[in-house]
Amino acid sequence: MQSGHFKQSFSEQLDLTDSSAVRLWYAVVLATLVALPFVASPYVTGFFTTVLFTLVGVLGLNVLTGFTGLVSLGHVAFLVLGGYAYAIATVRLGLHPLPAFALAGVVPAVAGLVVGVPSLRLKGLYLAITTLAFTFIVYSLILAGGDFTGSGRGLMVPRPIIFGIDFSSERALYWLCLAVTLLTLLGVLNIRRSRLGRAFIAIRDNDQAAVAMGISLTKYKLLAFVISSFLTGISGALMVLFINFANVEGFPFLLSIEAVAILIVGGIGSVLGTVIGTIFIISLPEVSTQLLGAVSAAFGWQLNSVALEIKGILYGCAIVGFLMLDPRGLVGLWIDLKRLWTSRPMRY
Amino acid sequence: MTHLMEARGVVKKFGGLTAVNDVSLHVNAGEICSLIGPNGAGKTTLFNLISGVLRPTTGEVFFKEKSMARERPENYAAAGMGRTFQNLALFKHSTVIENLLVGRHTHIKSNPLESIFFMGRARREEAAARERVEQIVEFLEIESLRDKIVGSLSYGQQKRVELGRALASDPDLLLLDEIVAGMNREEKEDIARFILDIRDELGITVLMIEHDMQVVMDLSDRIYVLDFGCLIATGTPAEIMNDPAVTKAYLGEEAVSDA
Amino acid sequence: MRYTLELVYSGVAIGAIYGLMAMAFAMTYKATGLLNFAQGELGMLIAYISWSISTALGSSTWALVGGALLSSIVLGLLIERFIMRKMIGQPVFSAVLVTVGLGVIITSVVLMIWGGEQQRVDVQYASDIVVFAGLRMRVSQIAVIVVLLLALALTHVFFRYSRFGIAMRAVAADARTASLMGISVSRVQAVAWATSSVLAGLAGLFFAVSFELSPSIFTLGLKSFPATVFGGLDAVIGSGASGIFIGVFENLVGGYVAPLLKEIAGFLMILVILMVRPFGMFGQKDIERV
Amino acid sequence: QQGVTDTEILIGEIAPLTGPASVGSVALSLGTKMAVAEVNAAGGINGRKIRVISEDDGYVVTRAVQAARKLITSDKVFALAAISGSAPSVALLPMLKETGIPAINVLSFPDSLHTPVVPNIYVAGASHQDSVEALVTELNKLYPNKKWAVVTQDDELGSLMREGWDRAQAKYKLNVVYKTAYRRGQKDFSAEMLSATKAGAEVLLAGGIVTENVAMVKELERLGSKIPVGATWIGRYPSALQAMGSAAGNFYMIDYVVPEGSAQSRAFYSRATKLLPEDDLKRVNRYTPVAYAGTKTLIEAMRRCGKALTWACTIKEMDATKDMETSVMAPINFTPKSHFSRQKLSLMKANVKTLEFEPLQ
Amino acid sequence: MTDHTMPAGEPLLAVNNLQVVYGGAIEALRDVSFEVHPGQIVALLGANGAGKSTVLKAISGILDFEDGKIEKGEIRYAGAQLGRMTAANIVGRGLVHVPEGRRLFASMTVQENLVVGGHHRNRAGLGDSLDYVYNLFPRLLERRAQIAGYLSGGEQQMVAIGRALMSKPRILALDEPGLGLAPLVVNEIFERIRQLSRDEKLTILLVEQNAMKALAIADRAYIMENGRVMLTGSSADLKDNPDVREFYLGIKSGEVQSMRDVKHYKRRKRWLS
Ligand SMILES: Nc1ncnc2c1ncn2[C@@H]1O[C@H](COP(=O)(O)OP(=O)(O)OP(=O)(O)O)[C@@H](O)[C@H]1O
Ligand SMILES: Nc1ncnc2c1ncn2[C@@H]1O[C@H](COP(=O)(O)OP(=O)(O)OP(=O)(O)O)[C@@H](O)[C@H]1O
Ligand SMILES: [Mg+2]
Ligand SMILES: [Mg+2]
Repeated sequence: MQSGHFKQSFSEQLDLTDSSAVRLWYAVVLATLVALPFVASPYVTGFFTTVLFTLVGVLGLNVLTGFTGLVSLGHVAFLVLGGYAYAIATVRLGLHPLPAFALAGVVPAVAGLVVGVPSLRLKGLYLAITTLAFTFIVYSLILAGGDFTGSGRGLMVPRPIIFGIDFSSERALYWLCLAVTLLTLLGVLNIRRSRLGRAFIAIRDNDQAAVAMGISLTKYKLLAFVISSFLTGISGALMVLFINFANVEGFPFLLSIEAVAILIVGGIGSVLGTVIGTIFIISLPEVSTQLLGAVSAAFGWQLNSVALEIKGILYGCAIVGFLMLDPRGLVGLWIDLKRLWTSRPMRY
Repeated sequence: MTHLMEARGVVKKFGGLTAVNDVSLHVNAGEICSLIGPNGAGKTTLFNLISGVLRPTTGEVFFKEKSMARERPENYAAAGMGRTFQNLALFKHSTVIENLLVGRHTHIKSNPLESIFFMGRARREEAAARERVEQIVEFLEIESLRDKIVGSLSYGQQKRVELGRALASDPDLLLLDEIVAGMNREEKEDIARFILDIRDELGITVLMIEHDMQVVMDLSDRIYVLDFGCLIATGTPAEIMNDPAVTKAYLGEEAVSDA
Repeated sequence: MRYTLELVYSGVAIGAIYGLMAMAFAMTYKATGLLNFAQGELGMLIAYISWSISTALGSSTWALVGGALLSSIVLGLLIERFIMRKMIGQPVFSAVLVTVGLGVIITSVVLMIWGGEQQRVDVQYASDIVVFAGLRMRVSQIAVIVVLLLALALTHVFFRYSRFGIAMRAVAADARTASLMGISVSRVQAVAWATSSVLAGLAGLFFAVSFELSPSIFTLGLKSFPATVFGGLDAVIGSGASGIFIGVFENLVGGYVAPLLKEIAGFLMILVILMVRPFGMFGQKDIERV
Repeated sequence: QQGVTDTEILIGEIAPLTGPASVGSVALSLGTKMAVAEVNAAGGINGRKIRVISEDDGYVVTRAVQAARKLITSDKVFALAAISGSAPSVALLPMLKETGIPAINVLSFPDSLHTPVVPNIYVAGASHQDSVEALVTELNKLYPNKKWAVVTQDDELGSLMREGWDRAQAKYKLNVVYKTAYRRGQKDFSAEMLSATKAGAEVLLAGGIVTENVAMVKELERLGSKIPVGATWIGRYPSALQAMGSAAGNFYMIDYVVPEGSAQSRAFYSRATKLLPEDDLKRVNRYTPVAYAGTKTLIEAMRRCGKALTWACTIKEMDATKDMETSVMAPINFTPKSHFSRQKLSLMKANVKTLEFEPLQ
Repeated sequence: MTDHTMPAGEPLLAVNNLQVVYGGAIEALRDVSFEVHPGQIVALLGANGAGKSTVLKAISGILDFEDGKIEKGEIRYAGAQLGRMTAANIVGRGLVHVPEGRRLFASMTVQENLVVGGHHRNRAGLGDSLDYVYNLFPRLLERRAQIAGYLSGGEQQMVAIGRALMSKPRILALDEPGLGLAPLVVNEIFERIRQLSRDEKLTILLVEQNAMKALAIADRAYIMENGRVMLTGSSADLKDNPDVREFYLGIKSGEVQSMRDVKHYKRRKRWLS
């Protein structure tokens, strides 16, 4: 175990980390992330951009599902709403990108308020299925939206110029996503260490006791929905910017499942787990493609097109395998590793 | 003299079953009162009525002379009511400290936005909450459990955490539902000492449900006895001990001689 | 009137398939507290396997049915033994996600082995049309209705005359305490997975016969959700019956209100139902008491 | 220029090669392979062999964007022989425009790919609007003055098809008795078909992809209705007819690729037998010749550039593509003003015995 | 000193040097050994967190549900090793554990809970056992059709005990059976336990905080602290032990002390120094 850190005040207990080594480590990671586009290829930059905006949405889901224990299988609906809110605001209403971004958060947040209402009555999988139903409704509404939403055809969304920064360059977009992600990360960590997050977790673990502690289920469940859908909406707007295009086909229902998969594979309720999980799940297809390519090249196989399905199998096996290995998720493995490292010589 | 808490003619029916039948009782500030009675007599149900978990079918509960009939359950804590649960209702996946911090919920005023930014008032309040919680940890002598996940504690340890969480809300009235169940003699003595200290040092009024006659008889100022939902006796420990109805319904002969 | 009757009839026919699938969902839920998200995929896989068996044996109907039953039992048991048993006592959503992963694997395996094209499942007489009271019915449709009724009756008898139903609920509620009562958690779950797999396999097979065999028929799982929820996640018989109800309801919406709403009619319906009955029509309420 | 060495030219291809949407794309990728294999067997172009890198996007838009970025910036391919389905290809547009890499797409033809003309992007095929218009025109010739039922999807494809229908209807003043959209992925069409027959429909425009059309046709058979059904090429797979079986008796298809029953198609298939491994042969369908034609066009333009192969030159030569003969569909033509080679559509009919499409006499 | 509570024959249950670790890190038991002979009532006493419940969990084979593991030691029961057996198997051999915290199947009725307990019995045996349990706890007969989750705490405790008796065990491991029961009922339950042991030769391993009651009916007792057995002896001997008297029975200088007189400083048990 670590020694040598003594806290002098209660306020120090609130700090996110008490180790200067960890601080240094964070600084290095941050510097690397900022400098990344200068060294990495656009492809790698693009990959990280994907990870970043996905992370924003999944952190949003984490507030709802990880903290508050309300499982949503329909988060893609908020992603769609956020993306379309931005697209419609800029393309159809001609708004400035900044208020459009605000709308990309607020519109889903309002929808989140509405979807949150059933959560006051429903539990577990019943609620999950309700959110699923909500997704179908959102798809239908957008498809029925005529020219306003571009219905099936979608809307082309040009990258904005904000304060003279042209976000049509991949680097600029990357930094935008990085900034938003860092803010989100900080915000979610703050939620976790404050009264708000404790209220969420209290509701997750024992709602009746939470009420007895003065926590209003109505208020905090809805709040969880609002915060969660807000973040997911912002993620949707970033995604639309990334693909230059808002179209329901760009937001398949599977993304909802993937988001939940990220949470659970990473370690549900853990912010660190969410980060690890996002990187893991997003890179799985890339890694398995590379792996497949490398293996087939090494053995000189002529890969039949159908053999590409091996990727799907790898993907599924990775999820199943890791969960069977440690149901706490990757963060559980991480903790075990750390413990092995810190307390190895004196196990008991 | 005004009562800190008063229940007037409360009735609770579950379908055909009348769990609490026209009970009126009161607790004065600074008292330690006990509620006893056979299993299924309706004690916990009465607690639930008092603390807002359930609504009375008829009748009313007054707290600090104010009717609680219209109050939402989550507002009871802010009003000054704290309680523990008979079957443990802790936040199992959180640490002891975090459980106690949830107890401080009503004393932190910062709004969600401030929480998200975690600056200024939010930060100050969090630090203050920590301080108060550490005091309670010390008071209950659970320093060694501080950072343990509650779900992995033994039953008796969890009971202490429950007590701590209720104390963390700085209540005026503390409702304890079988707090010493599952403790051995020594630990009961500890809890008994805590209860006395809670009243004497923290000035908190206590109403407790207890099946341990030693604790009840030694600590209580007054006792209410419930049977089949009805109040069958009330009085000082000595009076209750000698009440034949109570002996018959609840104590049995041996307990009386034990104590 | 005639039109309504026709709508109801075809609603019953598709609803019976939903019903089988919904029963399969409820079966695993009852014993494990999990929704098996790989169930549509499982049904699809079983349909493919039995189709392959039957074509290998010269398109015999018996081989098809036998292959479906055999392969579904084997698959169900394998999944339970090697995957789900490890998840006993683990958080519900970790286990649910394992089934999601399983679904991904199954879809890829199906695409890899059989490719993405649709296939026609040839069963003697299945496509023949019987005219009864002016309704033109396919034999396969009549068969699936009969099979659903049979499944309902069998499960009723099974739960009525064995202590298994109670044991399943005990295991789902608290696997640890159930095992303290001498219930073999893994055996109960194995039975549940096997029966659920048979039901899902039958649903998949009938779907393949009625429509087509293709790697997209796993969506049948999703389509049957509303029936399970309507009936109550743990109500096996209720879910089966609700399948018919949802099928008919969808068709009436499609025929009278708006075809576009047809596909989501079931989901809209459960939104309303859940507001009134948060645990479905026949589902067990969670007990909350402090 | 990137992607070109003394001995090799790299070409990229993006398509949903995995997942349920892969049937067409896998066949498409085989077409590219065929064209390349043929050229390489003949010594390559100007001494350089061609190598194709296929990227799978699984029909996920973000992955398509990443795939394109990988091909263009990491693998540094010279040109793209396919840029995936409709939504992904639109999403790729800004990046393709910016880089200026020559690309031809034969899988989807959203308007934004060709109108206004994007200097480096070419498409060859027929839009869904045109296809439906042609289908309705042809069917109306065969079955004049009939009552129509129109069933389309609720998504982009559906709205394009409805546009085509509207054009045709305005032209011929058709009598439509039942018109509806359904949610994508729907499998059961009993209510729709029942309503259509109840409304007295005599011709059905089936706007599904594959399974939907199969379901509609089979449902009509159950209802005892023998009305003609027309569909467009998007889901023209041999397996679809197999799935319909006896119900396909009155099923029509509009396409710009020759029907299986024609001599050109048989010739193409025998060529495929030589160029493709056995396993892949059974995955060949109409998308194979389409991609074959597209890739051949691209390669031809590159060949005309000679040894000094550049993007500018390739684009110039692509612009000059005239009557590029592909044998499986009408000749391909591009001009600097039009990068969309609209292919001639023709109607074909299913043969229940052979379960193949045959040209209409 | 000859200990008449340690009969010469084979113990029915013998635990040797048991070590249990939770989550790969927290050692809950270390070198715990004890024996239970047929027909005996053996009590385990000890403070909160001493590891009493863990002992029972290890015996009945449910440690793995909590990520716990037997690292060392063995558990012998009726000639078999329990360490690797599944919980269901152990119950099948007649060892039944009533877990702490009752753990009823909350959404089932009282009778259904009991039926689950008699999972292995045939129909006739089940009927007999139901009668027996309802006879033992008449209150449950009144409540048989009620949802168990809505019962009062004490009623739930009765269901938990009754449910375990449904399988006609040879040895019953009870984790705090008196918890939350009214004094009258506690007396009743302990009387029943004594009766079960005397009349039906049921062997009983009893974890109980109420040392007074436990020592009154037990033949032997083991006192645990911090995961170890610190003291053992016959009940009679333990009742005379001054430490046990002070710390477990609350008797000082011959009198039961009043709770009000508890001092404000921590006392320490001598065997821990
Ligand atoms: N929500 C409920 N629904 C139905 N019946 C209930 C409910 N809550 C309590 N009861 C019944 O009301 C009666 C009183 O229960 P209560 O829990 O108040 O008893 P208690 O006095 O606390 O008993 P114990 O000392 O055993 O804890 C019991 O018979 C119980 O079954
Ligand atoms: N699931 C678990 N994970 C980690 N530690 C645990 C777990 N269960 C118990 N422990 C730890 O093991 C020790 C012994 O616990 P146990 O429950 O056996 O105590 P006990 O003697 O039964 O106490 P009580 O009288 O309070 O019930 C305690 O320190 C407890 O914190
Ligand atoms: Mg109670
Ligand atoms: Mg214990």
